[in-house]
Amino acid sequence: MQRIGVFICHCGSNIAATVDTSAVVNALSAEPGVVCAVDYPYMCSASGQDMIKEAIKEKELTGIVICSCSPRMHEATFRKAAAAAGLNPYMVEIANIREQCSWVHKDKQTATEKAIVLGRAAIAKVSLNTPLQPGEIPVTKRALVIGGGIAGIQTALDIADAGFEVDIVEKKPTIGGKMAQLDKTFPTLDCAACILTPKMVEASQNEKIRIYSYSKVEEVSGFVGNFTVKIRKKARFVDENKCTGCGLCTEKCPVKNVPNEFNLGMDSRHAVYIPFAQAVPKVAVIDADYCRMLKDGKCGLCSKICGAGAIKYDQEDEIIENKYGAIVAATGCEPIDLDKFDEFAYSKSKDVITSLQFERLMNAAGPTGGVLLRPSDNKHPKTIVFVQCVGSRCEAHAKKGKEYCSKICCMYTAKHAMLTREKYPDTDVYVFYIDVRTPGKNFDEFYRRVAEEYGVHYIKGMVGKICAENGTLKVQASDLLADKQLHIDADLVVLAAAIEPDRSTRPLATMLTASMDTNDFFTEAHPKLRPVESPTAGIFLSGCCQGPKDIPETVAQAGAAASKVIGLLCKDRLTANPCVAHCDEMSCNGCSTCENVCPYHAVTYIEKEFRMPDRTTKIRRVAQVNPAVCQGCGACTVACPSKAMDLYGFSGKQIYAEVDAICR
Amino acid sequence: MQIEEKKPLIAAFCCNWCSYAGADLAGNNRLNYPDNVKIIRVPCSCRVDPTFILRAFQRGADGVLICGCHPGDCHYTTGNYYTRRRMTLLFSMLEYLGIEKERTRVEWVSAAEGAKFAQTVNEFTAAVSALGENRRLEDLRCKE
Amino acid sequence: MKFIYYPGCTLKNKAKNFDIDARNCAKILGFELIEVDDFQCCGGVFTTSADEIATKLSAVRALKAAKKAGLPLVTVCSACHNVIKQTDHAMKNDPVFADRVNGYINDGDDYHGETKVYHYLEVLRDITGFDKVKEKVKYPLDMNVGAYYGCLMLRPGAVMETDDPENPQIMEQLIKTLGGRPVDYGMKNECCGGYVTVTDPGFAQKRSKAVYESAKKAGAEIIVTACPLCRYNLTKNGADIPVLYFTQLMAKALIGEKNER
Amino acid sequence: MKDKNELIKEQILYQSGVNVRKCMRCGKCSGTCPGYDEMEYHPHQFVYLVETGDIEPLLKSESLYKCLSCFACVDRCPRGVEPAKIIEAVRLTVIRQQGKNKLTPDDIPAVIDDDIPQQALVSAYRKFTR
Repeated sequence: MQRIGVFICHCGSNIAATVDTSAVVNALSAEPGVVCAVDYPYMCSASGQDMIKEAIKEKELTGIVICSCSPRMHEATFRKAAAAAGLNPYMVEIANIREQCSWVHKDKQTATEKAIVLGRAAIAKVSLNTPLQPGEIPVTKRALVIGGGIAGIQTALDIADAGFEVDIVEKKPTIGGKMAQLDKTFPTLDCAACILTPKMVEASQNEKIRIYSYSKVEEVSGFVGNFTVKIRKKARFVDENKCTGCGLCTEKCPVKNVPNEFNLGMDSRHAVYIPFAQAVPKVAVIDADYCRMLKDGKCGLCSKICGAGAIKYDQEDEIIENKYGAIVAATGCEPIDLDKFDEFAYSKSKDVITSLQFERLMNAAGPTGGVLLRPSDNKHPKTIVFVQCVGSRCEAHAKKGKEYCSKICCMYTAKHAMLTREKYPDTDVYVFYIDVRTPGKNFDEFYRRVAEEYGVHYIKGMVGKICAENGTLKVQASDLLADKQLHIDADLVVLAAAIEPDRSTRPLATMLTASMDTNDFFTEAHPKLRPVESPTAGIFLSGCCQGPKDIPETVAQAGAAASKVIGLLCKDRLTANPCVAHCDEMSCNGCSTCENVCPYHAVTYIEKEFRMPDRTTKIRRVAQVNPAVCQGCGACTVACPSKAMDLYGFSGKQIYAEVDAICR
Repeated sequence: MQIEEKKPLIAAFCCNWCSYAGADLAGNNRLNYPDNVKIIRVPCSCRVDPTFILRAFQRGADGVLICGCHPGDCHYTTGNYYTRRRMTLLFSMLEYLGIEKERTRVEWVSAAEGAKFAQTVNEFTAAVSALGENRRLEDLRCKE
Repeated sequence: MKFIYYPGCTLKNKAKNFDIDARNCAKILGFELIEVDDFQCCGGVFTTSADEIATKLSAVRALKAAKKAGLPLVTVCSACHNVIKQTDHAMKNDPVFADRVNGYINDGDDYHGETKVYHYLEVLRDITGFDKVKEKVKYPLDMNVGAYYGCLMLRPGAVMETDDPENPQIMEQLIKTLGGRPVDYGMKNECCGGYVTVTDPGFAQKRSKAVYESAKKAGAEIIVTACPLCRYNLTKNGADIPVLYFTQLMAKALIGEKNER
Repeated sequence: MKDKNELIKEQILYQSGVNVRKCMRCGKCSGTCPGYDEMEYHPHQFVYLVETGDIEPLLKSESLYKCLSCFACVDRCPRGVEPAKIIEAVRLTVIRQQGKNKLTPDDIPAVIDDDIPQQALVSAYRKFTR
């Protein structure tokens, strides 16, 4: 039999002015199981708490009810007091007779009656409480960052800076990501390589950071604090430890016509290559699809000339298994495929390019050495048309493009227009826009300068059709403000392609059990208040994998994700909320309904041996809740058809008891 | 025999993160609402089992209110979507059983919407009062 | 393979060669075209108005004839194909429209988009296969051919589903199959001026000129089309290169010049 | 009581099945329209003026008979608005009135030549008369 103590707070006059506390004491002391009921001016004060502690000890209370302010105010206070007196803190219930009674009602008699009912409900509930022990989870003090672009690099640097070890997994042969392909960055126009490459070097030299380049995540298991990850390190056919990055092999290799992905196919590279001059790690990689030695066993030139003896044709993929406490997704984005946008002649003319290609054309390390020459005939374009929102802001039913605004295009197009006009003042530059969106520090000022000082023609309207005709791009577009249809003979057309999450994101999200939105961006735990965490505990988000972002925003989010990781890793043990779901294995029918409704993937199924009433044993499939992962929402408890699932702290019986007490 | 005029009794389930906090805010702002409503705290509106509501009607409640975070703002991401679907089904079944649909209600109340909570309770209480006592599912054997 | 064949009125009259060559080539390629009994004019254009059913009834009747025969329906004329395909789509996806039409016809056999509708070119690509066509080529073409699609065969893309409406390749594939060299040009999927030629010939002339000039600049020696109205507009409005139906081009390669009537 | 304009708007929206509110005013329809230069009101304006209910000027405009129904605007609209269907619905509003046919049998002999396909005449009648 429970021995329950009830403590009624006056809260000065906050409660006592509207609720007759002594009447409440009288009424509640008559409740079954109640062995003492007292009132006091301030229960939360030190003396009030002492009173509770003494009563717990003296009266050997098994549960207490505090009729006071909201549990959101002082539940923690009273739980601590109970624990100090040797009572399990989860044997405490609060009846909210201030915010939800004395403060909202005026008539003393009815308010008193309601306070009594609320007290009864709390007593009914506490009688069914069970002592709960918050579980403890050890934390592996190492983080994994998936993706080695600016987001991943910054997150890793910040985590390492706090003294924790961190690994970066990058699928390409070098870290650097999309930012390494950019020429200048808006709105300050510093060169992307100049600000990025020092960070790449810093990451490679930091002893806390380990970089797995040319690698991908293969399998993830475990949960917050205790992930086990398998990483596939793809064979690069070059010994990373021996290769000095001298580049001799990349010059002598006889296979020269491989489209260079770093320059988006606008020039070619050899079958053995280093993606770009400042690559990290600066190690050659052999492209197995093109290498003659790997394809037909004939050649071997690179092996002969390599002074370091680093070439290894027999290298195989390697699987590495590591343990991590936290995982950061920083998988970034890429421009969408423009195959379906041939009204802009994208697949018909080499001179219709994407903005990322334009970055490479303007870049000193690009295919043209930084001279703006158009791809078809290497001539200077005299008239350039920029088209905004290609594939962004499209209605879903249109079945081409994305519904969202890609956010970065307005600014990089302004930058492209400015750089073009600055370097080549004799070039006519047209920008067709729907809206110019520049909400960022110094962004609109930048855009206005482009329009006002650089003589770029900003035209409100959209290009409707482009015909490639004898080296000229006939652009037909609307000028909505002039109410005219324009016909421009352009030499180069640059399409601001929408960006979408990297294609590797969806399979990765499945491995991480992290949720995604319909566009394959990772979902954050709370859209406003927890923007860098996934709803899955221990998974954090950095950069464009969560939504389109420019560089400053990406870096800010990278730092925020790092600080969340640090906050997790600096704990030796995690205290888990004990109010989690649990399964009554005897009633569980193994239907998987709970598994499907759980937003945290906290429910798994196991095959378990049971002793049957007839003394035989039987293997049954039953649900098992991982208390470290469960957040205690209770979705499964309601979904469970056999009512095997229940929630500690808010069990079905407890809530029935509360309902009964209220309706008595 | 004289029948005592019974005050309508309303049970309200409020999720811990949004609506319970919204109800607290109504208190902080001293917004008056009828004392008929008694709040039961649940972690999430998706913890509200349809049987809780049936139980309340069986034990003599005249109306049941369920409050959760706004869709898209659920602390547990998707809990309130489950609630919305479950309650839609339950309420239509209840209506079939003769529990007027005005006696049940799902309302999204955020932690900042103290005024909305008070207004919801006012409206809901008025609506339930207008219907009078609920006798449909009430099981008198449960009464002392 | 058998098909219910809907030639349309123009092919019985001003575009007889379009029809005859389609039939002759079908024979060579081994598929049978069974003409719909008593077909009615498709109306030339599909009216998009939600409240119109009368203008779409003839298309439904053709579709029902094919359904009754249990065969797919094939057309060569782009305009007929457009009307029939759009009507079929509406019968399948717009229950209000389908109810009204079925209620009006009321012959006890409601139609809800059961018939498979092909353009002749789609039959060549998806059923016969261009490689099979290639086997039958006797007189390979040696010329630069500009394929002209116009609008009716491609749009609305979501309904017609013939090919990528912005960069169609089906006629180019046929031209290659016949030994010709397809030339790509920007205006191949832009309008020739269409029926506006009746009320505003000047406007139609501008549009047609833009089309054939674009094809000529790209090096076309001949233009092929699947629409009698396109052919009329281009020819009448000054195209100084031949404009043929694609079936005529096929006949040239499969049967030879003697075939010309 | 709805005024006449509102009724016309309602009718146009029903006949076309178009949700004009989806328009984001990008102007791609007018950028792609082959009849633009022949028109006084352009595809995006048809959509916009129907949305605002300012339909009277459209009803009086010759632009109604310049649309080629080529559906380029329909296919290329990023928002799936289908301007050509709006134009057709506006045109029907006019030609369904008594005596408002754009094309009469008397007009035909002047334009006809030996080669004109039936298709052209049938289509033109479909589009321009009731």
